[in-house]
Amino acid sequence: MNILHWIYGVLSFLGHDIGYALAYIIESIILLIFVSVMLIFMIYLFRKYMARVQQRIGPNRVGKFGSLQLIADALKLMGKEIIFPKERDDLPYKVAPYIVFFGLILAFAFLPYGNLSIFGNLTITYSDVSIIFIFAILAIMPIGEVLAGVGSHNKYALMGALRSVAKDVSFEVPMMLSVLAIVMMASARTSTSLSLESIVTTEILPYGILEPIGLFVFFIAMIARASYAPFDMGESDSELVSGYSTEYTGMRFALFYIGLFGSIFLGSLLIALLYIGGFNGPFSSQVGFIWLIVKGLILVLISFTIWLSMPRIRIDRLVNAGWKYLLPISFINLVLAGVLTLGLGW
Amino acid sequence: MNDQWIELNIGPQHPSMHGVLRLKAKLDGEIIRELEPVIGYLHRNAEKLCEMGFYCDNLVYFDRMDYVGAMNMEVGYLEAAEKILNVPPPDRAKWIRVIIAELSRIAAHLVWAGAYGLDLGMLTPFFYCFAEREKILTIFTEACGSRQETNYMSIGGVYQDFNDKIIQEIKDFLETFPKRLEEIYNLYVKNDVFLSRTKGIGILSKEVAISYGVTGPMLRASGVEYDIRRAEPYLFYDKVNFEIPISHKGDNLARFLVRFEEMRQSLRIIKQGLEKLPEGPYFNPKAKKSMMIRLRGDGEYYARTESSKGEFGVYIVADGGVKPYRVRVRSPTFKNLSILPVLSKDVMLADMIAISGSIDLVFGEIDR
Amino acid sequence: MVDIISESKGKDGRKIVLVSVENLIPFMKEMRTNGFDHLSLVTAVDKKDSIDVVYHLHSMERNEYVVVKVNTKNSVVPSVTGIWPSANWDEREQYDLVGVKFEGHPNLKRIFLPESWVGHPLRKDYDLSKVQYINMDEDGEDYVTFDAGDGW
Amino acid sequence: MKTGETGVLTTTLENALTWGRSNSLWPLTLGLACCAIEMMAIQASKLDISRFGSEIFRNSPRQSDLMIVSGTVTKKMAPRIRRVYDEMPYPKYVIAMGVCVIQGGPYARGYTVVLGVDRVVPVDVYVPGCPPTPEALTYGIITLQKKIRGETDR
Repeated sequence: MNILHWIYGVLSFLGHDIGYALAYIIESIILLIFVSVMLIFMIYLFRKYMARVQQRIGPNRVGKFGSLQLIADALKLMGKEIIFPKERDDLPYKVAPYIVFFGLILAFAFLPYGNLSIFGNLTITYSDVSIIFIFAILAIMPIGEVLAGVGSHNKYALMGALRSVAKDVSFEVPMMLSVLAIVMMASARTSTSLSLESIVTTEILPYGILEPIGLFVFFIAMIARASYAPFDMGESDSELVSGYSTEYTGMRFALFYIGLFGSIFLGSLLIALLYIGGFNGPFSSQVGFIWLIVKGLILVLISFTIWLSMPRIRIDRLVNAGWKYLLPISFINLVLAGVLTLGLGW
Repeated sequence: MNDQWIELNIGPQHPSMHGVLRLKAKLDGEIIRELEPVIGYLHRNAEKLCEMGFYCDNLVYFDRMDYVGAMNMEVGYLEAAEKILNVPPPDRAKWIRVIIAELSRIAAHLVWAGAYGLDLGMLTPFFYCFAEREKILTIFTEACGSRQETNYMSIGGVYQDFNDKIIQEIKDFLETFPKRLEEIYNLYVKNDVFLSRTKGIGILSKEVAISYGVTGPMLRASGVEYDIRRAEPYLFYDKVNFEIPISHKGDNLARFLVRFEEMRQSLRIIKQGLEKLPEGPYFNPKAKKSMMIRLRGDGEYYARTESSKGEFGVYIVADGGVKPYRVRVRSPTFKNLSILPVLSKDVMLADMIAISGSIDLVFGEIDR
Repeated sequence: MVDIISESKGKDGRKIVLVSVENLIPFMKEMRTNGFDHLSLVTAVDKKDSIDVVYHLHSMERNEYVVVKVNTKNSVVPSVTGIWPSANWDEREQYDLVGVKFEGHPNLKRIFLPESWVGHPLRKDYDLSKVQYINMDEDGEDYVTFDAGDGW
Repeated sequence: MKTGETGVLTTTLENALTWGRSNSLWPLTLGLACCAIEMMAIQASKLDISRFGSEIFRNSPRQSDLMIVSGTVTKKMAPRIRRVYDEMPYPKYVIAMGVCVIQGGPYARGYTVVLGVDRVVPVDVYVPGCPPTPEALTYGIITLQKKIRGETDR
């Protein structure tokens, strides 16, 4: 029983084909709404948390406790004039923000969300190879950033794009290697070890306890992917004004802004799923979804704390850290995972 | 000049240019090959306007030079102007000036520390620094009614006497601030990423520093124990005990540490100043408000004081009139900035930002 | 030993040495070797019929001060940038504001005002009522105009 | 409030947009001189401007709505201010902070000072003071919000 069937159950009077088609559409819309609401909540949380850390109050005039602040921001951004730079590369400039945004939303579609009371399993799309899907989709977002940087014909944007490419390339390999270790360990217990869902459901102990090194590497790689301090290379606001998004106005800029927070949330959910047990927990057959979100939000708060307290690392040191330290560490992690799997039979 | 180099124009509107510095940079990838600072975007003609105003009026232009540590500028101008006009301030006014100038120095260093964090991408310490600065500004407001450009001192004394409330406020500040200062200090120096951005970056050697006329915390961070408060004492700086922090490293971190140590020493000076504050008049009766514009001066005087940025010199040439004939300001940041093209040759763009931040640029003073 | 014209003591208790324009460079070189490693300030003072250029020299080690003055009628003075790099920007500033030409300066351009600014503002005969305006062309270079409609 | 032919929907939409605009004024980081430090102080802990939705100081003019001209405008800087203003997308607002920006202030007799930034860009709200206290600037921002919403103080 999952949410697709549940919706179909409501729509079954329409017949099999139309019912399922409509159910799929409704499911996608629910996903979109869920992601948007979560992101708006996250940005609000970030503002409030940042204010708290910085001995301020944060938004509190618009709506109760400033809860409508993000709505006001969104409305304002919608109403802004859209400026196209004269010497832009038209197509890349225009599609780049959408690539970032839809890459993000697509990735959310493949996550397993666990159970929630009568709705059953909330997972949107099932796939036996969902891990490969997710990491393939994660590689789409940087393309949008690069297109934005190159397309806007601005030197700051170009340098931001170059920095973010260098960053992404150097952290991709350690990230994949640490995921590989998990897949290896999961393959001892399940035949579909590339499916995120079965990796989580068949685990005995959370993989973060078995592989603390893997958790560390993956966490750092996710910070780099989400691109916040100390790895906010693409934006580097005190050096490159606003990085690849320098020339963007209005809603297109908002898509980048959402993309930043979206990838923090996505990264936190991925870490929660892969390393700290995801939707597993007491009563997980009823409230697994809640567990996942709670774990995710705790990780989000940890990410915010790191963001607010770290200066930006220099680009050459960052690339060094990726290739010289994280890569060997993740190899060690891989070997350890092999030993644990084969030798001890975990 | 290589074809592959990118010409990048940084500023005048740029987040980490501390105002209106413009840099013409030639970049080889991320590495800066050539750098040319362009200044003058805040040239407000202070020197010309000083020639047009009475001695007592000119203080406003000095307030607005180093606008983060305005009291030190006032001390610098009055050191010269009072000697030219022969109206020495009484002892109480001198001690008040010492206390206020040191408070102002702390405020200036706090602004620098916060802004330096922002330059490196560190968001939070800025707010802590500004929260502490607010407390100093509250004291200033109590003393003279203004926060930043105070115009507190005047020829022959100070505008208003210290009352018990101000002294109590300063005492409270002295009690609470050291703990907060250590907190802010730890936020920076216990952060590995901060250390990696500052340690060994922008090394300035002693000889180069002296030959380029670099002064203040930048010079002391390069290993020269030179502080005008000690070398050529003005006010009552020869009657207080304090140490001159120096470092031999000469890098960004050394400049950072020197400035923080200076804040601690300033606290010591304030404490001693409060103890030694004598009773008596707070202004020279020769410089009563009605008399002020009739004061005439002659001769020439070059007064050097230690502002929060370095050696602040005011050179006044007088011709016997009620207005100065020529006023020339030696602004420390102007000289300190001229070292930037030397320091940032063949460094990464990110390091250049870190170096220019560590110079402590204030444009009111550079462009005047 | 270079000839000096006169020696006196200023109000601030510092030795003032007046030298001629021709003797400036040899004298300054001598001072540099005597340990005056810090050029604190270069000032040009417009005396209406002539211009005084005042150098405040300082020795970091001995903490000594010497004020060197030259008087020039045609506002040309040799540059001391080769002796103290710190004079570079100072001389540019004095060239900009007072109009002293420092011969042998590596990069004698205006530092505060745009290159095409007319006159030197700190001269006593500078006419403040003649307002000049600045505007920026497409390449980001400034130009000066007397037309209030063109610039700001 | 406009009613009539435009219809209820457009009026509501317009009201919503106005409400959004007035409550989310993102200032541009354009610090010119002394007032810039006081402009930074409104971000800081004591007078937290983020309460009114002006939290994010954007560095890029493309993403900001409000230009706080903080500090003396010189003739050399004026064309740059104009260019930055032109780079901002509509609707955009300008606050002139401090007397130097309003009419030249203590530097009005100088030879390179622009006598008021309103000669360069249109100004919505003037905040006098030298420098204005952060409270005054906050009041200026609230006044601007009222102006956007069409409310009047009088």
